[in-house]
Amino acid sequence: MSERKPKNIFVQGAVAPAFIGDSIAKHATNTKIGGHSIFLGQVRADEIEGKKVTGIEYTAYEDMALQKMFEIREDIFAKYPLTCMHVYHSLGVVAEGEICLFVFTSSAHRKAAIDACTECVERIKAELPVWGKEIFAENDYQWKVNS
Amino acid sequence: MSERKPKNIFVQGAVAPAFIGDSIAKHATNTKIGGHSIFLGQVRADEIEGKKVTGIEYTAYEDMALQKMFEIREDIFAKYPLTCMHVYHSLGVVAEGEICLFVFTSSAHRKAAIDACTECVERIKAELPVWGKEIFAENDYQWKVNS
Amino acid sequence: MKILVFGQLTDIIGQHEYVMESIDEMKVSSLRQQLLNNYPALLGKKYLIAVNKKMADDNAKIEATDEIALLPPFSGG
Amino acid sequence: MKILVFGQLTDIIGQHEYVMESIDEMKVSSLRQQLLNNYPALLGKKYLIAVNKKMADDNAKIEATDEIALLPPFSGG
Repeated sequence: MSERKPKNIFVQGAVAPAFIGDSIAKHATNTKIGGHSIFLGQVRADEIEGKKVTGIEYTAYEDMALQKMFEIREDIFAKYPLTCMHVYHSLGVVAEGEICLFVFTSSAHRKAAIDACTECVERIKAELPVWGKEIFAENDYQWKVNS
Repeated sequence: MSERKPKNIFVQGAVAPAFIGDSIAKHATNTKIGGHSIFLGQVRADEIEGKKVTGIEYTAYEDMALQKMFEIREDIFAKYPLTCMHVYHSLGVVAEGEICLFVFTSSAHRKAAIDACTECVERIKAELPVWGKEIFAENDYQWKVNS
Repeated sequence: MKILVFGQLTDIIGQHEYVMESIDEMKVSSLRQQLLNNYPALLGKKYLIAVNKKMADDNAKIEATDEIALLPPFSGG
Repeated sequence: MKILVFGQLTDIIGQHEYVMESIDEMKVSSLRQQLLNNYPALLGKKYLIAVNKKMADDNAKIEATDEIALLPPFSGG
């Protein structure tokens, strides 16, 4: 098996739904796969103290985030029998209703794909040095807090 | 709230990846959504006693399956704060590498979407009167058994 | 009595739907016995019986107008 | 000493990257104190400090050539 290296996960702006469809289509050639699990983060138009979120601007400590993502990936591949795992996170402004996170795991059996996907999402939220700035319609902003 | 009624979940043949992309895109207008969880079942080219699966032919007791799916949907909406849930299951032949099940849940927060999706998949596999016939290259078949 | 047959049971019964002559009313357990008499290959096969699209246990009663379905273990998804 | 600033801390420090005059070697805890002296608005703000892209605790030592980053709570995804 060839050694895995840090892969870029960052994309400028939103993740396009058609890109997600294309990613799924590419897995048709891997006929050892029996189940895929996908998580998508979408920007909510929250209302906070009367102000409406129109988008989130993401910034990251990119080098460190990619190194951390590499560790997460290695841990998850060691723990679950996955055939593959793909992660995409937005940088820059993502408008309300658009996709900002795309996590995609595949395995021969559903349980590994589902558990790996969930664990990956939790670790991304907790461990990647990425910050979201919630932009309000009123030309104002606040820094997002993860729950 | 309007009363929900049984919806058709069955599609002839495979679920196309582009259809999945389109389904995701349609949710951009619901800006109360913060997370989507998707499960996809894909037909594995298993080798069983030297014979290779080339596809699965699905049949169902359709009326009963739709009624049961309606119960599952009601239970899951009662249990989790979802904005929406979509289920598509193939009938007829689905070739190796193609998608035969598409479960799609959305919620304001990720946990509800993820837990509801997993529970829905488990209940579909255990409770829907649907049968898969694994078709071998050798013009032979065996009935699929769910694990 | 209309009987729908699914999955691997179609290999034994040879058709997806058939009409069985019925006594006016019977229990699900009697239907199972009568099916086994007609199709000895059913011996040891696991299947549930639905009456009018609802699962029925062995004590449930069946009338001639009911829709009966023979459901081997599910394998959807 | 090159210091990278992220998230809400950029609102306080006013820039994403700056160079701080450094004593040859110091502990992370001393850096925190020096930052607080320079930017009193940091008082009470939670942030971690990474040294060369690895999390560092208060006792870790920093050299002038290290890449330092100030990391407020993450909010990706």
